[in-house]
Amino acid sequence: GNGNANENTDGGNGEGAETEELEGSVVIDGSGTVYPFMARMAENYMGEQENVSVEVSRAGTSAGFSKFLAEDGTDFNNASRPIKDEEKAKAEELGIEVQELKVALDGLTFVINKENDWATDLTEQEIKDIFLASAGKKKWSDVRPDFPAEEIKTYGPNENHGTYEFFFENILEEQQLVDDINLQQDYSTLVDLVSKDKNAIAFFGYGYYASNTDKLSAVKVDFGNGPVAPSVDTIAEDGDYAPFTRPVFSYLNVNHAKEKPQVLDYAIYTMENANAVAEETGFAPLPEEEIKTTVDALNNLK
Amino acid sequence: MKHVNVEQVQKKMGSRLFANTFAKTLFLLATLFGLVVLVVLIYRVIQDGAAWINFDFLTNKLSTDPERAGIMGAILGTLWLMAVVAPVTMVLGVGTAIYLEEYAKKGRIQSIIQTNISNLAGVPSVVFGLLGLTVFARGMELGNVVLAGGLTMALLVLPVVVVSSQEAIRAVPQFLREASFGMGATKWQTVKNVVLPASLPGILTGTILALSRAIGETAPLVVLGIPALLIPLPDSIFDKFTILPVQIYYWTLDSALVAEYTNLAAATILILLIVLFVMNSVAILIRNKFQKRY
Amino acid sequence: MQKSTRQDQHSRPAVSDLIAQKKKNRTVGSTLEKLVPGILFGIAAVSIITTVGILLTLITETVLFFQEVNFFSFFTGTELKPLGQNAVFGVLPLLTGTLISTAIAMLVAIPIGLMTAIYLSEYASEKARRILKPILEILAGIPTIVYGFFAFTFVTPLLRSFIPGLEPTNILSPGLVMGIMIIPMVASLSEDAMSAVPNSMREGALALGSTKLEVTWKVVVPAAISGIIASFVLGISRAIGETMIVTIASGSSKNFTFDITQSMQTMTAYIVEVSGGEAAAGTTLYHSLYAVAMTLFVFTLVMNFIAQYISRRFREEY
Amino acid sequence: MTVLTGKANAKTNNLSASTGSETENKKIVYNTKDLNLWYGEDHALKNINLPIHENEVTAIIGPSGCGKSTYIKTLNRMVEMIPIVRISGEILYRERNIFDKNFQVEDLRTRVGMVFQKPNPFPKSIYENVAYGPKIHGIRDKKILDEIVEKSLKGAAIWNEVKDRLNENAYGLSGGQQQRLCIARALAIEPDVILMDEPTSALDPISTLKVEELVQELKKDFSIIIVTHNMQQAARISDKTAFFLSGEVIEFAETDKIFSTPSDKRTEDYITGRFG
Amino acid sequence: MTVLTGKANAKTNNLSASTGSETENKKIVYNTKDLNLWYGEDHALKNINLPIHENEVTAIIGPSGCGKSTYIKTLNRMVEMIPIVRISGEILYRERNIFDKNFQVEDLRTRVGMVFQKPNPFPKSIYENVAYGPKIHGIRDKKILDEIVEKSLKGAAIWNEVKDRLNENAYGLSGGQQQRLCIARALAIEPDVILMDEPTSALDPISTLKVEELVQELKKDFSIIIVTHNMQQAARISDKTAFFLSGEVIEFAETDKIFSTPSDKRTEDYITGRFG
Ligand SMILES: Nc1ncnc2c1ncn2[C@@H]1O[C@H](COP(=O)(O)OP(=O)(O)OP(=O)(O)O)[C@@H](O)[C@H]1O
Ligand SMILES: Nc1ncnc2c1ncn2[C@@H]1O[C@H](COP(=O)(O)OP(=O)(O)OP(=O)(O)O)[C@@H](O)[C@H]1O
Ligand SMILES: [Mg+2]
Ligand SMILES: [Mg+2]
Ligand SMILES: O=P([O-])([O-])[O-]
Repeated sequence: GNGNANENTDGGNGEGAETEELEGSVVIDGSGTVYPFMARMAENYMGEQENVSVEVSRAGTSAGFSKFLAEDGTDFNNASRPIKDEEKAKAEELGIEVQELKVALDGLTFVINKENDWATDLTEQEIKDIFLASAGKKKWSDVRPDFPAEEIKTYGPNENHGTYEFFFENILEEQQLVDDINLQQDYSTLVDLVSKDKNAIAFFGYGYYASNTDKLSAVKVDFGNGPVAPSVDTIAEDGDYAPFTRPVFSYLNVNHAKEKPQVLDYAIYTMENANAVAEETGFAPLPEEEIKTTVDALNNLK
Repeated sequence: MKHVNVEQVQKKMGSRLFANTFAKTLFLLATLFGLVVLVVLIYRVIQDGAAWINFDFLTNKLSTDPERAGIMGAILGTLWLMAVVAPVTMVLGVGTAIYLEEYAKKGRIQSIIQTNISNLAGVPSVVFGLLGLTVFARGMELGNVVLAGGLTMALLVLPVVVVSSQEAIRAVPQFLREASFGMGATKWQTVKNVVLPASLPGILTGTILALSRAIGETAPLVVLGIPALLIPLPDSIFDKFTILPVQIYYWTLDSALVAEYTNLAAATILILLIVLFVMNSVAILIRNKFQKRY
Repeated sequence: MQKSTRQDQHSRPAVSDLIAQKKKNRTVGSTLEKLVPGILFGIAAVSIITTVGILLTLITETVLFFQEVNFFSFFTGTELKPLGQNAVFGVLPLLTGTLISTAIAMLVAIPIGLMTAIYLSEYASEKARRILKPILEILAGIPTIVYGFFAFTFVTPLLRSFIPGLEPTNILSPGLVMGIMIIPMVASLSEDAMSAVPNSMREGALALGSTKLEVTWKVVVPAAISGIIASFVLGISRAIGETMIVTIASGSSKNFTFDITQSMQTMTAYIVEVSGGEAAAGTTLYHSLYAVAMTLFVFTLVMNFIAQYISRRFREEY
Repeated sequence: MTVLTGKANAKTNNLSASTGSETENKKIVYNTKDLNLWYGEDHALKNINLPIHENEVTAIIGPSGCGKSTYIKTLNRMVEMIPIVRISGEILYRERNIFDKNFQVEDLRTRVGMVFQKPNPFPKSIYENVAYGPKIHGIRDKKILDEIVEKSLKGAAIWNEVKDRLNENAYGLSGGQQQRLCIARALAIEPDVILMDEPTSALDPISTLKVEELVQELKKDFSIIIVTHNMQQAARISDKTAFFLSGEVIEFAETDKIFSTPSDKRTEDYITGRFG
Repeated sequence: MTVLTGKANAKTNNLSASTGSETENKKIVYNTKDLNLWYGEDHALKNINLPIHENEVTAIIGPSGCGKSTYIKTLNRMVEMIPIVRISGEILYRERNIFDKNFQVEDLRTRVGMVFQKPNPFPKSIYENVAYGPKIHGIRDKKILDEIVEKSLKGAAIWNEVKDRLNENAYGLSGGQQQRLCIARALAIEPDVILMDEPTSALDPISTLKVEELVQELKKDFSIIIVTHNMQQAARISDKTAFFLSGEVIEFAETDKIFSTPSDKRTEDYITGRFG
C-alpha cells in the first residue's frame, strides 16, 4: 500500500532551489543488509527536511523488488545484489525507469559463537563445504579432524534476501545447500541464534557483525594468502577480503523522482552522504569519483 | 447387617482430611502462580526499562540511535488510533446493541446476529489484520494509515462493545421504559432519552475496555504493514502511524542488532501498561460509581 | 371544559394545545422515527457484513491459491518453503507448530486455571476472592506483545539454563507463556460454571460427611462440567489464534518436527511473517497467506461452535 | 361460563344505565365494548363492558390475578408491549376506537397519563422528570417549561417539598415523594385521563394518605381510573367501583352501592374479606 | 428479655425432667446445653437447652424466622458454612461435645444424616446418588454397594418406583420421589440420627403422606429430628415437640401434651393459629 503517491499530486512545491522546504513522503523497502545504512541516512535527512517523511522497511532484496516493481510501488528499493534481468524486464513492462545507485561495499561475513574457539579461521573452500550438501560435512570434525565431533548448525537469511542469493549464486555457484540450514527472515534473529549456539555458523553482511562484535566472532577467511578478518578496510574494493565483497545498491524509481521532488532530493542527499554513513554503519566507502558520477546522473533528472 | 463400619470410616478419615488440606494448598498455590508471574513480569520490565523512561523518551521522535529514540510517534499514533476506534465502535456497537435489545423481534434474525457476534469475538486477530489489509488498505486504497488501522481495530473490538452495551441496556429496568411510553413518547424517544442515558455508564465501561484491548493489539497492525522505521509524527487519520505495541515488537525483533533496544522495548511496555492500567481503573470507577441506582 | 378555564388562568396556551400545535411541525421527527429501525438494522448488519467480508476475502484468495497449489499436497505436505524459485507449500509444519504450542499452553492453562477456579469458587474467603480476582483480571488484560517479550527475554533464557538442548527460539517457551496468558480465561469461565451450581448441592454432600475436596471433585465439578469443558475449548481456540507470543519467541523455522526444543512456526506467525510487508499481491506466496488464514479461521470457528454447543446442549438444569 | 359472562354483562349494562341518570350530565371518556384479551392461550380479560365517565374517580378492585392491571394497561395500549398478547373487542376513547389503525398510540398516551404501582422516576433531576413529557412533545421554551414544572409539581402537592432542589436527582426523594413526582410528571402533559395502578401499594400510610387526597383533588380536572387492592381506599376515594374476578367484570356501580348493597354474592364475599 | 428467657428455660428443664420418667429406658442422643448463636449482631438462638432421645421423632415447630433451621443446622454444624456465625454453649452428641476440637465435623455428619427442605439430589444417576456416601467413605466393592443402594431405596420406600431405572438421572424423578431419594441417600451411610428441615414443604399432599409414613417407619432404627411448619404433621408423626419462638425454646414436651394442654400461653396461641 503506497497511497503516498496521491498525497503529493499537487506537487508544485519542490520544483525550485535545493534550499526550499520540501514535503511529502519517501518510501523505501528492500535489503535488510542495507537497512541500517538507509535508516541512519533517512534519520539524518529528516533532521534537515522536517516535513518530509522517509519510511524504511526491510523485507529483503527480492521481496523488496516485487513491491518496487508494481503499480504505485515504492520509491527506492535497497538491494544487496544487482538487479536481475527478469526484474529489469518487469520494470520495462510497467514503464518504470530505474536508476541504480551504488551506495557502499559490504563483505559477506561468516559469524560463529564467542565460545567457538576452533573455527576462528577457515579456508574459502572449507566454508563452502560447510554449506554445500554435496560436501557432506555433518560435524565440525568432518571439516578438520581436530575440530570437536559436534554437529554443525548452519544458519542464514532466507530467500527473500539478496545476501542469500549472493552467497548461493556467486559463492556456491548455485550448488545445493545443506538441507538442514536454518533460514530466517530477520537478521537480528540470526544474531541471536548464533550468539546462543556454540556450534552455529551463519553468514550475513558485515554491518550486522560490526554492531554485534560483543556477541559474535567473525571467521577469518584464508583466500590463499593467510587468514583475513573482515573489516571496513579489508572489504574495500582492493582489500584482502575482496573475494567476498559485494557492492550494495539502492534502486530509484525515476518516474517517482520526476514527480516528487523530495524523492529526487533524497536520492542526491543519499549519494552525497554515502561514505560518511557507510563508515558509521559498517560498510566500506566507494571511490569519490564513482559517487560524483551518480550524483551528476541524478542532477540530470531535474 | 451393618455395611458402614464406623471404625473403618474413622480410619479413612485421616487420609481424606489430609487429601483435603493438601488439595487446598495446591489450589491456593495454583491461584498464586498467576500472581507470581505477574510480579516477575512487572519486575523484569521495570528492571530493564524503568531507567530509560524520562521526558525525552516520551517526547522524542523515533530514532535508530537508542540514546535519542523516543516514543512520541507511537503515543500520538495510539491516540489517533483511539480517535478512530472510539467513535466507530461506539456507533456500531451501541447501535447493534440497541437494535438487538430494543427493536429486533426475538427470532431468526436476532439470533443469527447474536451468534455471529459471539463467533466474531473468537476470530483470531491476525485474520482481522488480513481483512483490514485486503479491504481497507488495498481494496479501498487507504494504505496503512490510521484510518485503515482504526477501522480494522474497530471491527476487532466490536463484539466487546456490543456485548457490554447489551448488558447495560438490559439492566435498565423495564419500568423506566414504561414510564416513558406512558407519557406518549415514541420508541426512539424512549431509547434516546431514557434507555441510553441510563445505560451510558455500562456502555462507557465496555467501550473503554474495548479501547484498551485495541491499543494493546499488535498482530493486525503488523499484518497491515507498519514500517519498521517511521519517524514523522502522525497528525491526521490519513497519516501513516505506529502504536506502542508495534514499536515494542520492532524493538524486540531488533534487539539483537542494538542491545539497548531491549531496554527501549521494556520502557515502552511500562508506558503501555501504565496507560492500560489507568484506562481500566477509569472503567472500573465508572462502573462502581454508577452501579445500581434504581 | 377545563382546558379553556385553564387558559384563562394563564397567559400561555394550555400544554395540550401546545403539544397538538407542535405535533403538526413534527413530520421531521416522525420520519426519523420511521427510519430508526432501518438505520439500526443497518448498523447491526455490520457485524454480519464483517463475517461475510472475512469469508469472502479468505475464500477468493484461497481459491486462487488452490489453482496454483494442489489442495491435497497442501494439506499433506510436510515441507513448507514459500520463498525462492522452487516454492513448496505444505501446511503440516504450521499445523504441527500450532497444535504443539496449543497443547503446551493447555497443559499449563487447564490444570492451573481449573485449580484457580476451584480455589476461588470453593475455598477462598470473600476477602481473598476480592483480592485475587482483580489480579487475574490484570493478567488477562496484559497485551500479548508483552507476554511475547517476557517469553523471549526471560522465560527462554531461564529454561535454557536447565534444558541444554533448547534453542534460542523454540516452541516450548511461547507455549508455556501462552498457557499463562490463558489461565485467567479458563479460571474465570470455569468459576462462573461452578458458582452456578446451587449451594443446596454442596450442602447435600457435606451433610453426608464429605470433605470439601470430595464435594468439589465429586459433586461441584461434575455438575459444572459442561461449563468447565466449554472454558477449555475456548482456551484452545484462543491458543490457536494467538499470534505475537509465538511470532516473537518461536522464530520462523518451517521444519516439520515434533521436537519442542526447536523453533517452529504457527499458522498465525506465518501470516505475520509473510504479510508483514513482504508479499506482493497476486503471487502464490500472497495467496498462501489466505489459505493458511482460512485454515486457521476454520479451526477457531469449529472450536467456538463446539464450545457453544457444549454449553448449550449440556447446560445443567438443577 | 358463557352464560355467566352473559349474566354479568347484562347486569353491568343495567347498572351503567341506572347510574346513567345520575351522571347524565357527564360525558363518557372511555367506553369498553366486548373486550377480550389473551396472553398466549391464557384468557385474561373476558367480555369486558365498562363505560367510564368524565371527572370521576373509577376504582377497579378484585383479587390478585383477576386482570386489573391488564385492563388498565389495555386502556393506553401499554399491554401490547408484551408480544404474546391478543385482543378482540373495542375500547372507545372519546368515541374513537383506540385500536383503530389511524389512532396513533403515542397520541393516545399523550392524552391518557399513567401512574404505576412502583414509583418509577427517571434517573434524572426532579425538574427533568417533570419536563420530560413536554420536551418529548416538542416544547423547548425554557420559560414555558419552568411554568409547566411548577404547576405540575403544585398539582401533585409536592412543590413545597422540592422547590429548592429541583436540580437534584429524583432518586434522592422518599418513596412517597417519588410517587407524587410521578403523578406530577403525568400531569405535565395535561392529560385528559389518568390511569393509576395501585399507586399507593409501595407507600407508607402517611404517603398513601397524601396521594389519596391528591386523587380527590385531581378529579376536578381529570378523569381518573385507579386500581387498588385496598378496599378502604376504593371506598374512600372513588365515585364508581368495578369488581373484577378471573378476568370478568362481576359488578360495576356507584361505590356507595357496591360497598353497601352489592348485587352479586361474589362481590359481597370479596368485600367482606371472605376471599382474595 | 433475660428474665423471660430464664423463665422459659426453667420451664423447659422441668418439662424434660418430667418427660424423662416416661422415656427413661431410652438414651439421650443429643443434648443441647445453653446454646447461643449469632449471625453477626443478630442473636438467632438464645440459651437453648434440649435433650433428644433415641428412636423418637422430635418435631420442632415455630413461626417463620424463629430459628428452627438454624438450630437443626447447628446439630450437624452445617450452620458454620455461613462465615458470620458465632456460637457459644455445648451440644453433646452421644456425650461428646460436637464443638470439640477433636470432633471432626465430617465424622459427625457421617453419623448424622440430613434431609433438606428442597430435594437436592446430585445431577447423577439414581444409583450414584445413593452410593455417593458409602463411596466417599471408602466402600468400593460393587456387590456391597449394590446391596446398600437396594436396602436404602427400600428403606426410603422408593425402591419399587426406581428399581428399573437406577442408571437414569435423578432429575427425571418427581419432586416427591426426589425427596425420598434424598432420604435414601441419607440412609445409605447408616446414620444414627436423621435431621429433616421441612422435608415435605415442597411436596404435593400424596408425596407428603408417603414421606410421613416413611418417617414413622424409620424411627424404629433412627432418631429423627424434624422441622415442620405444618402443625398437623407434627401432631401426626412426632413423639415430642419443641416450640421455638424468636430464637428461644418456649416449650418442649410430649407431642400429645403440647397439642392438648400446652403450658405456655404463646404455645397455645401459636397452635390455635392466633399468630405465625
Ligand atoms: N406478561 C404476562 N404474560 C402472561 N400472562 C400474564 C402476564 N401478565 C399477567 N398475566 C396473567 O394475566 C392474569 C391477570 O394478571 P394481572 O397482572 O392483570 O392481574 P392483577 O389483577 O393486576 O393482579 P395483582 O393484583 O396481583 O396485580 C394473571 O393470570 C396473570 O398470570
Ligand atoms: N445466613 C444468614 N445470615 C444472617 N441471618 C440469618 C441467616 N440465616 C438466617 N438468619 C436469621 O436468623 C433467624 C432465624 O432464621 P431461620 O432460618 O433459622 O428461621 P426458621 O425458623 O427456619 O424460619 P423458616 O420457617 O422461615 O424457615 C432469622 O431472623 C433470619 O433472618
Ligand atoms: Mg396488578
Ligand atoms: Mg427454615
Ligand atoms: O536483506 P538482504 O540485504 O539480504 O536482501
